[in-house]
Amino acid sequence: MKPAPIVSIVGLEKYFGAFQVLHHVSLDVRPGEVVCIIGASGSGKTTLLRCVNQLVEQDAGAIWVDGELNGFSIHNGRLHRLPEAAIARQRLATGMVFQRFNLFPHMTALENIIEGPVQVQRRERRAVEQEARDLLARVGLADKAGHYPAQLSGGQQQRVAIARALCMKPKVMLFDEPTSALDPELVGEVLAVMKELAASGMTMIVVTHELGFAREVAGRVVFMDQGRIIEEGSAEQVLGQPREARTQAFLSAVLG
Amino acid sequence: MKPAPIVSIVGLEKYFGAFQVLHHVSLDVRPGEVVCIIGASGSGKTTLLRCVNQLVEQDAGAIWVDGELNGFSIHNGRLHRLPEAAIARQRLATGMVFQRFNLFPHMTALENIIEGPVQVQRRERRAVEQEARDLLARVGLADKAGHYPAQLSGGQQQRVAIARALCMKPKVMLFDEPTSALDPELVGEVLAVMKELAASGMTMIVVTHELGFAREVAGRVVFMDQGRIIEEGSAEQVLGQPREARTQAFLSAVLG
Amino acid sequence: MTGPLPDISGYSIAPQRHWGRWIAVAVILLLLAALARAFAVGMIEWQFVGTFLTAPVILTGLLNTIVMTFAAMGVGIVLGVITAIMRMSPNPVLRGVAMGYVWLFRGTPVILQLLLWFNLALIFPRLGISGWWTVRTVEVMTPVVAALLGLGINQGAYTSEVVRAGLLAVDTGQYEAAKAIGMTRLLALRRIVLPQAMRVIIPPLGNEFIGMVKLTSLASVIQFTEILHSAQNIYYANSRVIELLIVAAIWYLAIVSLLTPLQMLLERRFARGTAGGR
Amino acid sequence: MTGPLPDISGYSIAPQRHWGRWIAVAVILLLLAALARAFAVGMIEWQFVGTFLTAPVILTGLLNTIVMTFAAMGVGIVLGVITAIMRMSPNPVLRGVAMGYVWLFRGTPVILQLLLWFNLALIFPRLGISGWWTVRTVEVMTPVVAALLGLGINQGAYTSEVVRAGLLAVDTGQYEAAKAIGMTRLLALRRIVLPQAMRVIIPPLGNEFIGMVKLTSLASVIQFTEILHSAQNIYYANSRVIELLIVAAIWYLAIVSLLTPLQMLLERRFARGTAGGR
Amino acid sequence: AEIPAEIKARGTITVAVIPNYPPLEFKDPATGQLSGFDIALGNALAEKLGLKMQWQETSFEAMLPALKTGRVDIILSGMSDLPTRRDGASFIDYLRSGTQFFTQASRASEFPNREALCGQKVGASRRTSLPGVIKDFSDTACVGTGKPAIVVVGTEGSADARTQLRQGRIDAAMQGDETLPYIMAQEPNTYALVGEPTRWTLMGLATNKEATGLRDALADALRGLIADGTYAKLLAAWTLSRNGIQEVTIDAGQ
Ligand SMILES: Nc1ncnc2c1ncn2[C@@H]1O[C@H](COP(=O)(O)OP(=O)(O)OP(=O)(O)O)[C@@H](O)[C@H]1O
Ligand SMILES: Nc1ncnc2c1ncn2[C@@H]1O[C@H](COP(=O)(O)OP(=O)(O)OP(=O)(O)O)[C@@H](O)[C@H]1O
Ligand SMILES: [Mg+2]
Ligand SMILES: [Mg+2]
Repeated sequence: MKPAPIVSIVGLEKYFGAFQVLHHVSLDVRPGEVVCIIGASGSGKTTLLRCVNQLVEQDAGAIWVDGELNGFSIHNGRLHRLPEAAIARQRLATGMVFQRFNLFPHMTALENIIEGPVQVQRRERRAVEQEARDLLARVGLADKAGHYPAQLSGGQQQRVAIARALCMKPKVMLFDEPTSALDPELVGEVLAVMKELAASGMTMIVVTHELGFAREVAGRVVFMDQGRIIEEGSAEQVLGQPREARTQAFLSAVLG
Repeated sequence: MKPAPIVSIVGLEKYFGAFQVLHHVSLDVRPGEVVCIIGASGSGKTTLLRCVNQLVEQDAGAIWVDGELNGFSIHNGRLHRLPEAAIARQRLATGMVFQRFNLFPHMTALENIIEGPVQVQRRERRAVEQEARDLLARVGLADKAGHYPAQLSGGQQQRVAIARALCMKPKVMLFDEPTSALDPELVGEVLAVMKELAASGMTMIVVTHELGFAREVAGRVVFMDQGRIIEEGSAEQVLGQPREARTQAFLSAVLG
Repeated sequence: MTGPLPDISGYSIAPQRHWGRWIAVAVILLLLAALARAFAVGMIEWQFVGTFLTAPVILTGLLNTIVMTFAAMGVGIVLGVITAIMRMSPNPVLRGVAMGYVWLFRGTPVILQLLLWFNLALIFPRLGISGWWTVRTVEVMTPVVAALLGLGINQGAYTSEVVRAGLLAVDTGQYEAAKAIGMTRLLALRRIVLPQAMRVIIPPLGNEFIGMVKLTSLASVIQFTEILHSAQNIYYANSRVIELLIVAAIWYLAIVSLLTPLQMLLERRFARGTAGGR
Repeated sequence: MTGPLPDISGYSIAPQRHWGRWIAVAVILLLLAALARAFAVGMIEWQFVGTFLTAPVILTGLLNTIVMTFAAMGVGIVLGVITAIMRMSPNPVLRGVAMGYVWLFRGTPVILQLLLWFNLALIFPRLGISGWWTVRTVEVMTPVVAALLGLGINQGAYTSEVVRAGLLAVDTGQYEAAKAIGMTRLLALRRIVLPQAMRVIIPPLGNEFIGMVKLTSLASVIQFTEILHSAQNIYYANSRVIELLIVAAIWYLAIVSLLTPLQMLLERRFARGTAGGR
Repeated sequence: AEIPAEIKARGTITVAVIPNYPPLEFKDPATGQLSGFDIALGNALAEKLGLKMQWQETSFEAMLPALKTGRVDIILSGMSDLPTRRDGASFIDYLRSGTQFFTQASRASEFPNREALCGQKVGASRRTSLPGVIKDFSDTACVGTGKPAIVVVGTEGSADARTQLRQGRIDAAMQGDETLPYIMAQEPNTYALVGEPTRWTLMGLATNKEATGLRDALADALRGLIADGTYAKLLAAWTLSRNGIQEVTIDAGQ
């Protein structure tokens, strides 16, 4: 028997105004799995990740993370919206890495990393600082602890962002096109950190255009188009022998 | 005999404070030629283009565009800095396309294109508008004339930016990484426009990371590193059999 | 790991109650009612407020206030834009003049500026080119002219800082794109940068505008009969200070309430092309 | 195409002359000199300015002005931040209260607000919980307390608009990043958004601060003896109106000249981590 | 009459004063101390009652409300006793004031008498009743005799009226005659009087209308000061001798 999924998305629907961005999306991710989501611009990949992390509220369907229902409590067969503080607590199960890094510009790399553990999780500052330094070393930035984001290259900023998410000890890591804002020579260093993370057994959902990375690391690849999951399967199958015409069209456009 | 160069850069030096960004750079571009400049981040590619377009002043050396000396007049063996208006006039010989598009957000696509010809060149509005529509059609955006930049995708914005530069009827087009801020599926449409432009005989200097484009279109490829031109030659030679170790290292990093 | 997840697809979402909000509303309404009652029974005689609200002198003052607000803001905006552009000029002389102007006029009380303009005759008894054409200063420096100069020039110093912040907020890429199509600095400012800066400029300028509505009242020291001056003239005679100040306040509130939607309209106008606007 | 390009590598660059600038400097200096002369020989008696510049009453007034400026701005900033946060709350009641506050206090003349606080006893003769502990209102509402309340609460309404603009200027990505590490809205505002907003808030707040230096003079209607009040008391006795206003202006200029570098220091402090700062 | 017990217990009478009306009340520019005739008179009254005066500076705007809210017990600040001011207050009249025209010394010959001012611009502080007095004079002496009316300018206080007079913005000004000797001593050879005062008004010490006990006690004390010669001495000290009263009246101003 396969292990129970750690993320379970069931019949997710999302509208922005009258425009439906997600159409009945369902997806299970098991512990230790790496799932890559690919698809054209505007197909809803970012919105899907943001629903999992509760940065947007879905309009229908349910998302379970580590056995807990996202955003609601269940009483007498009805769903009651959780207060803000409870949602903030639930978010700790997932770590998010954004396309545009979103480091806090007024804090050094080290301060960025320890902010969450110290201010939110109220962990002991000294211990967290040691952990943060270890994480910085792990992403190859041991000597940049005191640098402000503006003093780091894009690739370095993104690696700090990954360390920041990891220091919260999340169960699942979400990546939204983590390399697409980077210069080509900087992409490699970030992908290397992500590969190492996947190898260490972290559960990861990765929205990416880096098909080489998907091919190498992903246990499963999901192709989305216009708010729907069109095709899902192993990396070799989806990227090598896509079944659907739309997947083929997308791949040939990206591969040029 | 080869035709005289239309752009001639002689012994260019540029400092930012104490940091020397360009070291004695010399480069000739002949009419109708397409020159691609490649190199790692920070190697001075952007600075070189900005010197040609007089957005920064060089500290030594000379740049000639279409037989005119950039930024100075010569009197009795001495150079006299030109007033701002004369420099603005000289800039009309070169058209610039930026990495981040830099469209004017408060103007529609059409207004962006006709702004320069009408306000700067004082050409007749009706005629310019017709020309602008033709250019929009040429870059595949005939139906987007009335759209604001925020309503266009990145690729569409960059094509409007190219049309804006072309409408000034420049002698040379300068491109600074015109596709690096674009999603992968949008890169193709911009490169197609640039290929068509090269085929039409436009002189172009293109800073790019798109080696496929360089291989296909460039008459010459220039590799820069740390403010120096390291290697210069045909696309096949520089990209296929680079002579210099630094070129080889760069190419293997970018090709992954 | 937990067992299989329950199927909740049939569950409905309970509507949210927001008890806290309703209690807050109730408390606020109660407080307001108590306050209203206190004011009504307090030693304020409301019939005076009613009588004087539409008295002709008050209405004349109101009109003068409105006209002077717009006129002085007009002068202030023109001076402010020019000064902000001078501050960003590469020419150090222009920069110095602009900085000196801002320093001097932000640094001295408006009341002094008004009095100096009004009493300019103490320093220059006649204006003009001597021996050719001159005029007695007191004939030129009427209360209206002195108020316009005093308030407008003072406002220019403040506005220039607001405009400067707006200009700085426009992406430098926009200056470069404008230069690249051959624009000179001034043309680029006028056509490209200022229209975009307006988005950042308008909200603080709205603050300044509302400030000016009330600043005009200082011009009462030089006999400019704006609304507060009119109200004061009445209470100097009948001593109903609070009542007449309430009359003035009602009109000020009315003006401010009309200016706010105007500001929103302008904000919408200059948001053209951004995510929010059309 | 032209022929071969000349070799100009040996040519030197002629130094720039900037004739226009020097002429402008000369004209400006001449104008200033003429103005200075007019002031010196005009009907202004400078020995009075010298005598009263350091008179004890003037210095007391100066101190009161400075203290009240900082105290009222302190109240204003606290209220402004709270109000700005309320305006952006998802709770419509909080939003409504905040909007009402800004509307009412920006819309009424400060002089009325000051007089209402000072004369609160007209409405509430005693303060406290009746039958338990009360105090005569006039004993609590001293000129200092009334001035602090009146100026501070009025300033809060203006400051809230400044703070709101600052909060809106922070990239939404920062809110999301803060949420993603589990922060609640208030914690994110306090730790992440406000410190970044300060960069945008400080320049207009500097304007407001300088405005407050001079706004304190309105508190003279409720017997708060700030510097203009002191100057007026002297000119009521000796009729040297312009001279004493110049004394006040010199001190105002001094305060403003000291505040400006302070503002720059703060700007540098909050630019930490951006391109400009460290 | 009896002093209210509360004031007796305190030992002080709080009194509002606007120190902008020399020589009745002003702050000595050199020392910053309150001084003037009203201050001296007030202190003498308090002494007579075995009390002390506690002076509180105020502004026109805050003055009458202060009496109503009990912030002060009385106002002694050169205030005219006018019927319109009497619905919360009651006045003990202690001085008479003549409404006096004056002009620049250099133009004295242009205005030999008051009637010469017809058709000219004449200013007076808008905080006082004087603009109305000028208008009344103009109506009877100018318009009534077929001459052009005086143009009345309400200025921001009497110091401002004098500044405008020096610039030639107005041709003459009006102030209470009790203030003019002091002003003319401050700025010698600057001003010249025009004719006699047009009318005499009364100045009053204001008390809260309800506080009749305090009012009557103060009126008695004033009568005592007149009787023992202190009042005359104070008048002389401030060159106010022609402004003194013989009989203490209550609310007698017109
Ligand atoms: N806050 C929002 N309001 C309105 N529409 C939105 C919002 N966010 C996203 N959308 C729309 O929803 C659609 C899906 O957006 P989403 O960002 O999820 O796509 P994506 O697959 O991540 O695309 P990309 O590759 O460009 O990041 C798009 O059409 C987008 O315009
Ligand atoms: N205005 C400036 N002030 C100071 N240093 C600058 C400035 N502009 C560029 N530099 C520095 O000059 C060097 C060259 O920059 P340039 O932008 O020309 O490189 P590039 O080759 O275009 O790099 P990229 O691929 O990142 O665009 C870099 O080290 C950069 O930090
Ligand atoms: Mg996305
Ligand atoms: Mg570059």
